[in-house]
Amino acid sequence: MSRVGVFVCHCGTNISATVDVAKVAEEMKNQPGVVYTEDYKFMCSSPGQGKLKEIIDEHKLDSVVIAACSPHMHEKTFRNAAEAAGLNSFKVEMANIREQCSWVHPDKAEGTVKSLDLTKKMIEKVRLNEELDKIVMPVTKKALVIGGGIAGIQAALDIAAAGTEVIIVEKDVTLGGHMIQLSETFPTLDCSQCIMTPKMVEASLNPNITIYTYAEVEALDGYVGNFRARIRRKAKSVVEEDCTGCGICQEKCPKKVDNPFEMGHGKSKAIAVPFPQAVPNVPVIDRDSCIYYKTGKCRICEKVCGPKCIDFDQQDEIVNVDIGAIVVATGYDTMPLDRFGEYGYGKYKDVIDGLTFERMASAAGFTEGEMKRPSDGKTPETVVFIQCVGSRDESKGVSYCSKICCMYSAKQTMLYKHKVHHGKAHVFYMDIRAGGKNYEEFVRRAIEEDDANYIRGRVSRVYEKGDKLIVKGADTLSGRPVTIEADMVVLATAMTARKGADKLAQTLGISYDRYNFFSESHPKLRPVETNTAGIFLAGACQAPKDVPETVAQASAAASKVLGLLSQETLKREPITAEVNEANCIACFDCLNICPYGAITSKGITDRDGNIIKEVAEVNPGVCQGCGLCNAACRSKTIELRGFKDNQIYAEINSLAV
Amino acid sequence: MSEEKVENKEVWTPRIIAYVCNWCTYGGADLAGTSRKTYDASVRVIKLPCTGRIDPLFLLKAFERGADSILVSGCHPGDCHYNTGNYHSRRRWTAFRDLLEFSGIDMRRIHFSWISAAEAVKWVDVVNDVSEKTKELGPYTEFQRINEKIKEYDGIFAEQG
Amino acid sequence: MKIPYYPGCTLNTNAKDLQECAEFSAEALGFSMVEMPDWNCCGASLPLTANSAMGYAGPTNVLIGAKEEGQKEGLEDKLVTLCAVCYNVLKRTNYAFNKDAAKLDTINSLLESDYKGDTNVVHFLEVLRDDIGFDKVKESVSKELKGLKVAPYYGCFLLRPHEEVGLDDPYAPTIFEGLLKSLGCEVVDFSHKGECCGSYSAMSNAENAAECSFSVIDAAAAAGADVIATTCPLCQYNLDSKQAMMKKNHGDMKEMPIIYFTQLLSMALGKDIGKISFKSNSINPLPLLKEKGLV
Amino acid sequence: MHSGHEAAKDEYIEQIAELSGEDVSLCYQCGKCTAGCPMAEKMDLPPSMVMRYMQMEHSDELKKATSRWDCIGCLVCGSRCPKLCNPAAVMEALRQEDMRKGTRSEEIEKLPVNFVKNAPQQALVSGFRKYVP
Repeated sequence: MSRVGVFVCHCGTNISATVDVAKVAEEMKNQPGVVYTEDYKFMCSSPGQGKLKEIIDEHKLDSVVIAACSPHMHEKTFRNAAEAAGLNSFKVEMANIREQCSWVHPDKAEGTVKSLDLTKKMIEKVRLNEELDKIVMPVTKKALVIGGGIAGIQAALDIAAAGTEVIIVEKDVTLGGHMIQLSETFPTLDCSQCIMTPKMVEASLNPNITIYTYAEVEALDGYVGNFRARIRRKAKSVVEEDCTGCGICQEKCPKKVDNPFEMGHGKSKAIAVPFPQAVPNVPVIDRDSCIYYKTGKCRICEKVCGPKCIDFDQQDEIVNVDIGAIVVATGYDTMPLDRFGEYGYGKYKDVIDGLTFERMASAAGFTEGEMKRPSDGKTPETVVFIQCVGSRDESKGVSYCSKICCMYSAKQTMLYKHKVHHGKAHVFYMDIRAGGKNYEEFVRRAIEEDDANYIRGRVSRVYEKGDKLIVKGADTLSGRPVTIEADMVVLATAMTARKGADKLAQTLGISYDRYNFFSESHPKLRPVETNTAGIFLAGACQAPKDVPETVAQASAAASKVLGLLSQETLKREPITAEVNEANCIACFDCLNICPYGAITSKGITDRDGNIIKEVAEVNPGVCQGCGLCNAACRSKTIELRGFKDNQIYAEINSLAV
Repeated sequence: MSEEKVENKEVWTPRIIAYVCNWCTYGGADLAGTSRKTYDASVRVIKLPCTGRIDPLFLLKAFERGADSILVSGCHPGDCHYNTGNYHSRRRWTAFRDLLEFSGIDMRRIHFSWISAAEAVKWVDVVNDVSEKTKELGPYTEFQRINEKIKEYDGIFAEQG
Repeated sequence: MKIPYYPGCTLNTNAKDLQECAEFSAEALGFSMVEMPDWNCCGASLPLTANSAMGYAGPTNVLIGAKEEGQKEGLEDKLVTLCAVCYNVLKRTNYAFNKDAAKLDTINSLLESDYKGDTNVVHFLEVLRDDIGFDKVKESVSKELKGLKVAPYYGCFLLRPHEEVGLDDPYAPTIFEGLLKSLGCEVVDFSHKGECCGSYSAMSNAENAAECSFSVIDAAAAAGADVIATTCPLCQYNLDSKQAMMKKNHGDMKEMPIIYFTQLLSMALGKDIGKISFKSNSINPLPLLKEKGLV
Repeated sequence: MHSGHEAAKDEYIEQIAELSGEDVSLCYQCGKCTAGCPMAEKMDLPPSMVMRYMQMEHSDELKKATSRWDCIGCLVCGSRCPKLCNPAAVMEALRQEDMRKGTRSEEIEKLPVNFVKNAPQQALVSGFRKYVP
C-alpha cells in the first residue's frame, strides 16, 4: 500500500475563495493509499516547502499530490523540494485547481466538486508513478562542422574560441563556399574576398580546428554527446602535408578544364586550386580530366614538383571521429535554369545568372572585374536584371521567396553602374523585399543615386535580335507591356537546397522539408536546433539566408554546441519510452512513427550468439517523450514512462460517476 | 449506476473528459485561468504529452466510466511540439472513427479541436460548446446501459466459470 | 503501314497543297494515310471556359471514329493529322478526359458512346520522326534542298500548352528542324518559331493578325531565312496573304514565301516540281527555288 | 471598396469567374501574361489588368473594356503563368458574356467577301466559335 500525502493550497484566496480547500483536504483522507492531508495557505512559499519536506520525512510518504496551481507553474519547485527530502521527484504530481478550476469557475460548489475530482485523479495516478532517475550521459567534448562556407567557418571559429576542438568537413577542394565567389556584399559594398579570406586563414591556423577538405560525412552513429562520424577523405593525388603550394604543377599542367569557380567561364587545369587564395592552398588532380589517368602518360606535374608530393596511387581515406555535437552548414545551390527556355539561358551567351555576374564583377574574376559580356567581350550599355527566376513560381520553380535576390540585384545594378558610368540597368521585380538593417535605404540608393530603372513586372521572354537581346516584360503599375533592347540579361535564380541534401539528412537522421531544406526544431523558439538532439543548423541549408543572417545563425549554433559540450555529463528528464522485450512482436510500427529516429531494431541472441528474434530498442538519449510509439504499439510493449497506459486508465477510472 | 440521476434530470450535469496535449491546449486552458475567463465546470482535463499519445481505447474507457462527451484537443496542424504527433493523432482518428460509428458509438459525443497555448478564448468557447451540446443530448445512457449488460454477463460467465 | 488519317475542315479544300504533298511523301516513304469515313469538324479550337461540353463533342466523335475505323480495317492504332490545329484540339481533348473523368462521362453520355480517352493522336511530323526515322527520310531523298535557308515555324498549336500537347520542348524544339535537316535544307534558328501568327483574329481584325505575322516574318528574315515552312493552313494564310497589308506599315519589308513543310518534303523525295501545286501561295516560291537552283 | 467577408460579390464578376473556371485570387499580378501577350500593345486592358480588375471587382470598367476581342487565344499567357492561372479563359468568358447579353459579337454578313472566299475553313470555324454567339 502506498503512502500518499495530499497538500491543498489556498494560494492566499486565489483558490480558497471559490474552492472549499478544507473540504478537499478532509475528503481526500478517505482515498485509498492516502495517509496524510492538509490544506495550507501558500504551499510554494518557503515555509510551505519546508512543511512538505517535514511531512514527507515524518510520515514516510512515498508519493505526494499538491493540489494548487498549474504544473507548468510550480511542478519543478515541488519536485525539487521533495527530492531534497529524499523522495524521488517523479513521485510528485500536481492537481491543477487554480488555473483550471478556482479561477474559471466562480461557483464555489462547482469548484469544490471539480477540485475533489482533479485531486482524486492525481492521487490515483501518483500511486502508479514509478521512481525514475534522470538519464545521465557522458559528453565527448569535440564538435563537427559539416560545410566550410561562411556558416561553417563562423561556427567553427566560435567553438574553437572557447577552447573546444572542432573538425570542419568540406566537400570542395577549399574552404570558402559561395561567399568567396561573390564580388562585393550588400548593404555595405565591402569586398567579399577581403572579409572572407582572413576568416579562412584564421580557421586554418587555429590549433583547435582540424580541416578536412575534399571530404564528406558518410555515416553517423550514436546520439547527443556521443556521436561517431565516418568521414571519407577523397584522394587528392597530392600529399597534403608535403605540398608547399608553389603552384608550379598547375602552371605546367598541359590539360585545360573549365573552372566551376568561375561558373564555367575562364579556364583552370587538371591539377589546380580553384583560386589563388584557396585554403588549404593544395592543388587536387581532377582524375576525370587528367591526361595520365586517361592515357597512362604525361606525369608532368610529378616531374616538376619540388617536394615530390604528387601521388597518383593515393586512395580515399576513411577517418572515424568521435564528437559530441554537430553543426550542419552545407549551404545552397542555385536552381538549374534549363527549365526556363523563355529566358534563353544556355542558348544566348549574354543571358547569365547572378553568380556569373558576381565573378564578372570580381576583380579576381574571369574578366578581372571589367564589365565584358560573354559573347563578344563588348561593354554592355544596357543590362536587364530579372528577379524571381524560379522563386515564387509554382509552375516551374519553387513557391518560396529566395529572400536574397532583391538585395543582390540592387547591389549588382550598383556594381554595374560604378563600372559603366553611362550604362543603364533595368530591374524587373515583383516586390522589393528589403527588410533588413539598411536594406531599404540600399535599394533606394540603387534607384535614386545609381539610376537603376525598377519595373514592377515579370519578363515573359528574352530573344536575340542581331547583337541585342530583346526583353519582353510588363510594367504592372501602368498595366502596359515593356520591351527593352538589352546587351546583357542577368537572371536572379532561386536558391535551392544542396543537391543531395536529402541524402545527408538521412545519414544524419535529421528532418528536411519538401524542398530538401533541413528542418529546425521549432520555427520560432528553436530555430538552430534540429529535432535530433546535438545536431544544429547554420546558414542556407535551412532556408534561403543572406550573409548577416547566416553568420548570426552560425554563432547561435556555436553557442548551442558550447552549451552542450560545457557539461561533464548530460542529464535529462527520464520521460522516455521503454520496451518490454518479452512482448515485442517486431512489427516496428513504433520505429516508423517515431519523429526522432530514437527507435531501432535490436537482435536478441541465444547463448551461442545466434539472433533468435528482433525487438524494438529505444535510445533514451534521443527519445523526446511524445508517446506516439506507445499509442501505436499493438502488443502494448512499448510504453512511455510517466504516461503509461495504467496511469492514464487510473486517471480515467478515478473520474467514474 | 446512474439510473437515479437520469430520472432526476434537473440535477444532472454532464461529465466531459478532455484529453489535451501538454504544450498547446493545456497551456491554452491555463491561460484562460490566468485571464480569469469563466466557463462550464463540467470538464475534466487529462494531460498527455501529445495528442499522438492518445490510444483510441482511452475514449472508450472514458465512456465506459460514465463520460457523456469527450473532447480531444492538441496543437494546430504544423505546430506540434513533436513535429508530427498531432498528424498521427488525426490520421489515427480518421481510421478509427468509422469503426466507432459502426460499433454504434454516438459520434456527436466526441469532439476534436486544435487549440494553441494562446487561444484561451477558444478553449472557453469549445468547452462551453461541448457542454451545451452534451446537455442537449442528455446523459449517455445507451453506453452506460451496455456497461450494465456487460457486467451482468461478466457475472454470468464468472458463475459458469 | 496504314494509318487512319483525319483531314479536318481545311485539308481537302483550301490546304489541298499540304495534303497532296503529304500523300505523295507517305507513299514514297512506304506508308499510307487512310482518310477516315464520315468525319466531322473538330471545332478548330478548344473551348477555354468551364462547362463547355459541346466543344468537346466534335473532337471526341473524331477520336471514336478513328479508333473504330482502325480496328475495323486493321490499321495502325493511331490517328494522324496534318493540320496543327486539329492535332492540338484532338490531343487536348484526350488530355482533358484523362485529367477529368467526369468530363469524359458527360461527353460519353451526350454521344451515347464509351470512349476511354485513349486514341493515340500523332502529327505527320511524329510519324516521320518516330515510325519512319529521319535517317530513313534522308536516305530516301533524291533531290537535296541544298542552299535553301528555311525557318521552321511551329506557331502556337504544336507547342502550347506543353503539358497538354507535349510534342516537343516549347523553347528548343527539334522535330521540325530534324526533318528539314534530313532534306538537306539549311535550318535557320529564329526567335519567333513559337509566336502567334494572329490566328482567327484574321476574321475580326485583319490588322492585328498582320502585325503578329509580320513579327514572325521579320524575325525569320533577320535570322537569314529565304522561306518559312509551316504545318498549319491558318498560319500559312496569315503569314502569306497578309504581306501586302504588312508592307503598308513596314515599307522596307521584303516579301517572303510561306511554304508547307510537305511541299518541301515531296520536292526532296522526287515529286516533279510541275506537279506540286502552289495554289495557296500568294507569294510565289518558284522564283526563289529557281534562284537556288532547285527547279 | 469591396472588403469584408459579408460584402456581396459582384454578380458580373461572379458570373465571369464561374464561366471561366478560374480562381482569380491565385493571381499575384506579376504581369508575365501581359509581358508575353502578342496583342497587349493594342489592348485597352491587357491580361494582367483584366485579372486585377476581376480581383478588385471593377465590373463597370471590365464591361467597357474591349481587350477580350483582341485576344487571339495563343495561350502564351497561361503557359508561362507562374501561378498556373489561365487569363485566356477569363478573356473567353468575358467574350461569351458579351455575346450572351448581345453587347457585342461579329456579324457574319459584314465579313469581307475576300476573307470568306479565301481564308482556310478553320479560320472561319474557329473565328465563329470565338466571336459569334
